[in-house]
Amino acid sequence: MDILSLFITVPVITILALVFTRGLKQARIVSMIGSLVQFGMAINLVFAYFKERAVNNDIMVFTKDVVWFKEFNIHYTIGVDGISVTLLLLTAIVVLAGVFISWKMKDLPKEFFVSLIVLSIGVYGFFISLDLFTMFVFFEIAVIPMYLLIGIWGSGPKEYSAMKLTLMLMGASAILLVAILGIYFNSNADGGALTFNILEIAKVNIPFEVQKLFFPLTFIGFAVIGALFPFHTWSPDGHASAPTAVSMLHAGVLMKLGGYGVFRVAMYLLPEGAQHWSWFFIILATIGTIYGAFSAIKQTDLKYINAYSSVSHLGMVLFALLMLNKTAWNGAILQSLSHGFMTALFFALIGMIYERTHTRDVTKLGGLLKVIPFISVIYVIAGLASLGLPGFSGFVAEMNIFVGAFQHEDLFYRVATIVSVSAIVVTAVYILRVVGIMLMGPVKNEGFLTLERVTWYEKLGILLLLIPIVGMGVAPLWLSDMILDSLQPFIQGVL
Amino acid sequence: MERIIFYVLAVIMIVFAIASVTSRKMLRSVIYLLFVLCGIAGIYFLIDYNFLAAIQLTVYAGGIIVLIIFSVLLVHHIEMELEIAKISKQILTSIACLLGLGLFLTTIYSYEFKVVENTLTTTTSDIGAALLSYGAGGFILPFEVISVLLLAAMIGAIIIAKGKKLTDKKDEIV
Amino acid sequence: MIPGISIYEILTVTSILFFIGLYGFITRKNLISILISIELILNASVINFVVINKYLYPDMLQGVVFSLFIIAVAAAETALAVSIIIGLYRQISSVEVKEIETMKH
Amino acid sequence: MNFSSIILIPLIPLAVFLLLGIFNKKIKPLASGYIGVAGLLVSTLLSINTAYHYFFVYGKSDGVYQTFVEKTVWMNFTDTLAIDMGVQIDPISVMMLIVVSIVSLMVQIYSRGYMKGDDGYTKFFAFLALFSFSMYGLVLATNLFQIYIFWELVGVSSYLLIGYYYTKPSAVSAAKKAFIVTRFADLGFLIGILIMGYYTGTYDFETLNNPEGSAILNWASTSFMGLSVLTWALILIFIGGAGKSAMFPLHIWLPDAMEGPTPVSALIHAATMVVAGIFLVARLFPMFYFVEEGFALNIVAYVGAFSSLFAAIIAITQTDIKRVLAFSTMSQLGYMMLALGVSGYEGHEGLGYMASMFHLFTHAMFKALLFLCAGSVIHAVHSNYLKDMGGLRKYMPITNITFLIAALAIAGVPPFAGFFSKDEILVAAFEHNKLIYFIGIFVAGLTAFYMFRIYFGIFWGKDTKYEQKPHESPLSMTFPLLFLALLSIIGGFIPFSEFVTADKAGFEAHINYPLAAVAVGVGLIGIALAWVFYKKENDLADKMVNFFGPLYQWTYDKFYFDEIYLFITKKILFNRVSAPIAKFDRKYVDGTMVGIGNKTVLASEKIKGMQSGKVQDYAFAFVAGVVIIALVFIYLWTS
Repeated sequence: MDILSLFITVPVITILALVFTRGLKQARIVSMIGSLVQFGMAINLVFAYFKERAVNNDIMVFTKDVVWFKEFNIHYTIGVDGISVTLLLLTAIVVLAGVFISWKMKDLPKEFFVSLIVLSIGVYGFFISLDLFTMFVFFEIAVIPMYLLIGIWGSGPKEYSAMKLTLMLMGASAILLVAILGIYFNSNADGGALTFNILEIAKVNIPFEVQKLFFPLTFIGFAVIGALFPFHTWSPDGHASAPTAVSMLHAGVLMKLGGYGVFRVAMYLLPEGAQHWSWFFIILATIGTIYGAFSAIKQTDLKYINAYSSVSHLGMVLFALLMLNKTAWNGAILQSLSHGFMTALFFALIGMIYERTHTRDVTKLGGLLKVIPFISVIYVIAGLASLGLPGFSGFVAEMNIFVGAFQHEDLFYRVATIVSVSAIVVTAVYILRVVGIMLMGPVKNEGFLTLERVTWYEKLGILLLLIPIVGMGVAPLWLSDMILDSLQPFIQGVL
Repeated sequence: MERIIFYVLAVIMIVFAIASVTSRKMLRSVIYLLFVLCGIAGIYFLIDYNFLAAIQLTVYAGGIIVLIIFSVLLVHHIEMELEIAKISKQILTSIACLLGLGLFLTTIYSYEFKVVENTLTTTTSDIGAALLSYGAGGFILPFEVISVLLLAAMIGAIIIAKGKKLTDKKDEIV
Repeated sequence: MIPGISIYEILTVTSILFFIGLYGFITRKNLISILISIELILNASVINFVVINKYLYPDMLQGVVFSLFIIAVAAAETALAVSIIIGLYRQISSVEVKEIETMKH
Repeated sequence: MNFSSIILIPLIPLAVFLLLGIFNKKIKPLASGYIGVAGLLVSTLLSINTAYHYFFVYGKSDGVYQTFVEKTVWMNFTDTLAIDMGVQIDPISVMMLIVVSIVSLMVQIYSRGYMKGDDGYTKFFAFLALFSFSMYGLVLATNLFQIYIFWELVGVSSYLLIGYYYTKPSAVSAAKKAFIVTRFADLGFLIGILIMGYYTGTYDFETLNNPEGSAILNWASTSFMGLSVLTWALILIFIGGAGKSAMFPLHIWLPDAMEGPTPVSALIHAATMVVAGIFLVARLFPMFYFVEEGFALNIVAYVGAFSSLFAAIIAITQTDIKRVLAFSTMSQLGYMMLALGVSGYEGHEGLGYMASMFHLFTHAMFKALLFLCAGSVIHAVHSNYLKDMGGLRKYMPITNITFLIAALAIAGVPPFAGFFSKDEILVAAFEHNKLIYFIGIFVAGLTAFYMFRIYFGIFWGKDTKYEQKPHESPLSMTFPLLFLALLSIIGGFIPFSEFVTADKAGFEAHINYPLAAVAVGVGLIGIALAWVFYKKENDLADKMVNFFGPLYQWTYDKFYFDEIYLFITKKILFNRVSAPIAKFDRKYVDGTMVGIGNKTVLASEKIKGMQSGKVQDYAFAFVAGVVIIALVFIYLWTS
């Protein structure tokens, strides 16, 4: 078994083991062990990657290729570069943290953990696959369990939210499938066989007319899950209804599939299309950035605030990807990672607050800093990280995006950049508003005085997410250089 | 002579068939059907399949019609008027049927049938021999299958029609 | 062979009968009426069997034998249909199609 | 040249912060106070050591102070652009090290007494350490991005410290306001950095500031809307500086920031953080001076002058002593800005620059002293308002004396520190721009007046009856007062022009006696007026209030700037922008998506009728279908 396929097999084994468990205690232990192994593997992969990279100069390393459907030339092709390695690490950490946060899952724990891990299989598979079709299959595997997870374990109008989320993502998948087939059927433009293999398609000069047609489809297909304005509306409802761990995984990891897909497929395979269309999508992404931030100001539900904040932050990811240069792309990847950790942390904290106070309405909360100091302090830290304070990952990512975006000569791009930059002020407004209302001020409710302190497993989950945020923020060099190295071949393809 | 008889029979059949599917009285509808069936038996006589005609009369006119009449009497009041479909639906259906008929007829008339002139008479014994032989042109196997089928249908009909006691009704609905 | 009558005329008549039956099948709203329409359709086709046998292949018996089978099956079918109708009537006191629709839920 | 000791200067407070922050609950309050002070003491000694060695041992070569840089790459942007982390040693950074160290140390010592018994004692010292770390990082920064990073960090420390009493809603909103207003300014700063980085290809101060460097020489190569892009960048960077230094119209956060504990006000909002804006302009001074013949520098001068006047006028009417001091700070910051704005570059031309730095230095001392004294008073009477004070000289002799020294210093009375620095500012202004000079001299008078207004109001004036007899503060609080008072007296005699100049060469500065006499005269008039109005209880002040009527009310309400901002944020931004967007999102964007869903359901509801389960309908469809298909086929066949 090669090092990458283990990322699929270990969760599968975990699921099989879960089937034989009884009750919450066994289920969570098994899931924890499974995710821990996964986490260990992800860390090991980082080191293995560096070792391999030293001797191997291919675009992708650890590649493997198995045919699984010969007629259409569909392969199980896998391989990673620095970008996927970091995203795999992100996934492993968020899943592990998610398991800790769901330590007290009361209803149907076994089924819950199974769905959660199925979801993670989809994500892992997506990040390692190099075959468009396999990628698409994993994409679907990641999206479908979402419906169950929200529909069964959610709160509020969960059926509605689950339905909305699934339908919109399915709609996006439909568009995406068309796009993938479009790319597939033009993958023999230079002669040769039709193929789904990304690396091989990248060598082909797909005609401009085709690129022009399929780039928007690919972009939108992926960007819906990356919460592109105006296709973001599934996200607030979905997050609000989802149980904590699912929100974490969803916002933290699943939404990253969008940016990653755009980067790996839309930008890499259809570079001319990207250049042709970038102006249009930059407008959308810029609107999303500002619009999400402004929407967040007026929300009262914590999860809505965070969901809109995700729209804003991920708008920045797409924005950076569309800038088509290395620095901005580096920023986009960093922002994906940073937002993944941050938003997962946010949702974990919101979940904890909700569990204790039974409300997510900020206007009903107040003075939490006094009663649950640990959670509140971490919330402040997460907030500061989210508004791009130096020393945290958000700053590193945003600066890369802005500096990269500013490298564009064109005035239009400059203006878009400046508009996007101004989102950092609005972000500060809504973050500090929440911090001010919810954590500071007098304790609003007598009942809050007896709130339960943070537990060990919650602490563990929080720290797991906090450490990478601080680590990335304090010492970004190795990560950013690793990503920059991996970006080199891609940017050459585009320019 | 035969021509006239045929046309008379044809007219009878068509008229009563139409009456049968449009009549608003159930029982009348069944009786009109009886006429049609008899007309068909007449056709059989005309083309010299006497045995078949007899079967037609006994099984259809004698058996099936009686069966239907019984069921009508069981489930209907004699006076009850039948509900009729919406006019639009009637018209649409007629158009579709007429078009279909036109299609059939054009197909039939555009095809050259290789008619073999003959005056052969098929006797009952011929049919019997065909039914019971197992060589070429023999139908023993289907015959047996049909008989089993009839038996099964009979048993089924009895079981279904027998029904259950009314007290069990609730469970059935559930 | 009916002297003076071509196969076309007979087939025309049976086609007419067939479509009348079809019309009845679609438009009638009562189970028994539908049964009647089905009988019409069946009979129209039986005639075709017989006539084609007689006109085109007089020295064979397949058409006739099949007619016999059809009649037998029709009888069985009618018997079953009637018993179902009666059974239904016991349950819902009606044999109207629209009432039975509820069964599919 | 020993960089490792210099690098330790910021790292020690960071270590203290992490220690106190992470083991918040485990450390006894008393111990945390000692840890904080001890850590900072080490940093201070290292700073003094650095300063001594730099200025007197190795710093000078060929009569010019050299710049020493030690840095390492922190993050790469492109092949050429990167963020470096490092330390830069040159006259202003060393001077700032001294200022930050001394004031921080004094404030920490003072806080041990002032904050005694507070719940968040440990937290307080942790935040102070964080602030010291950030401020050290800021002054030692080698490039624009590093300064921006620490710039944000001091901003957040300021936020945390203003919101220290987080159960008090006014403190929370003040903290929020401070952060958001400065963040807004930082937006300008950041865009400025982006422009600067793109057009000059570097963020390094050394490269940028080199008068013969390509950045300065090629300023005219690209222009935007009639001005050089670099001018735009400098203006935007100045906006960042103006936000931090509370220049008009971004000053509104500073008075509110007084909600924080008084030692914090002394440290952050008087002596160190607020001068970051001045420091930034000084840092980029060659760029400001050379690019587009100092266009941006003129803006700096006028904004500084106006802010100075504006704040001084408001300060006269305020009744909260901390707010008076806050506006006074703003006014003095404006002074420093205008001094930078009227400065030249070489030799004696650079008097304004040197005066600005000098004033920064002396102001840090006496303004910190004023705040600490005010803190001592507040500590004694438990109120911020002048109406609750009076006649305190009997109870608090040390505070009285030290406050008087500080007030004389700020009023520019010789031989106190403020006299020297202020005098040189006025000389520089006089030589370059008469209008600004007159504003400056007028502000000097106002300063003397409002400062003595509160001095007399607190320590003289009416004899207020106190519920609890006020008492002098403990030694931990009076020691910093005395120490800073000493510095306020002797600070002026430092020959600053030898050390800190625009071209780093040093020159001889002389007191310009006629101008000094005018300035001192105006200051004395101000003091005298205050004496007349406030020394004894009388109704002169009330009469004046009535005389000015609405003008007084306007000034008292700070010209309604808070209200304007509130209107813009609450009414326009929140209600006219944000709320509609949120609603638009739910109603239209989401509505469209949901609408598509609903329409699909509706359509299926309609189509559902076709799949009725009615065999007859199916039969009809079947027949019709067969017929149509057949007809189509026949048609195709025949044609």
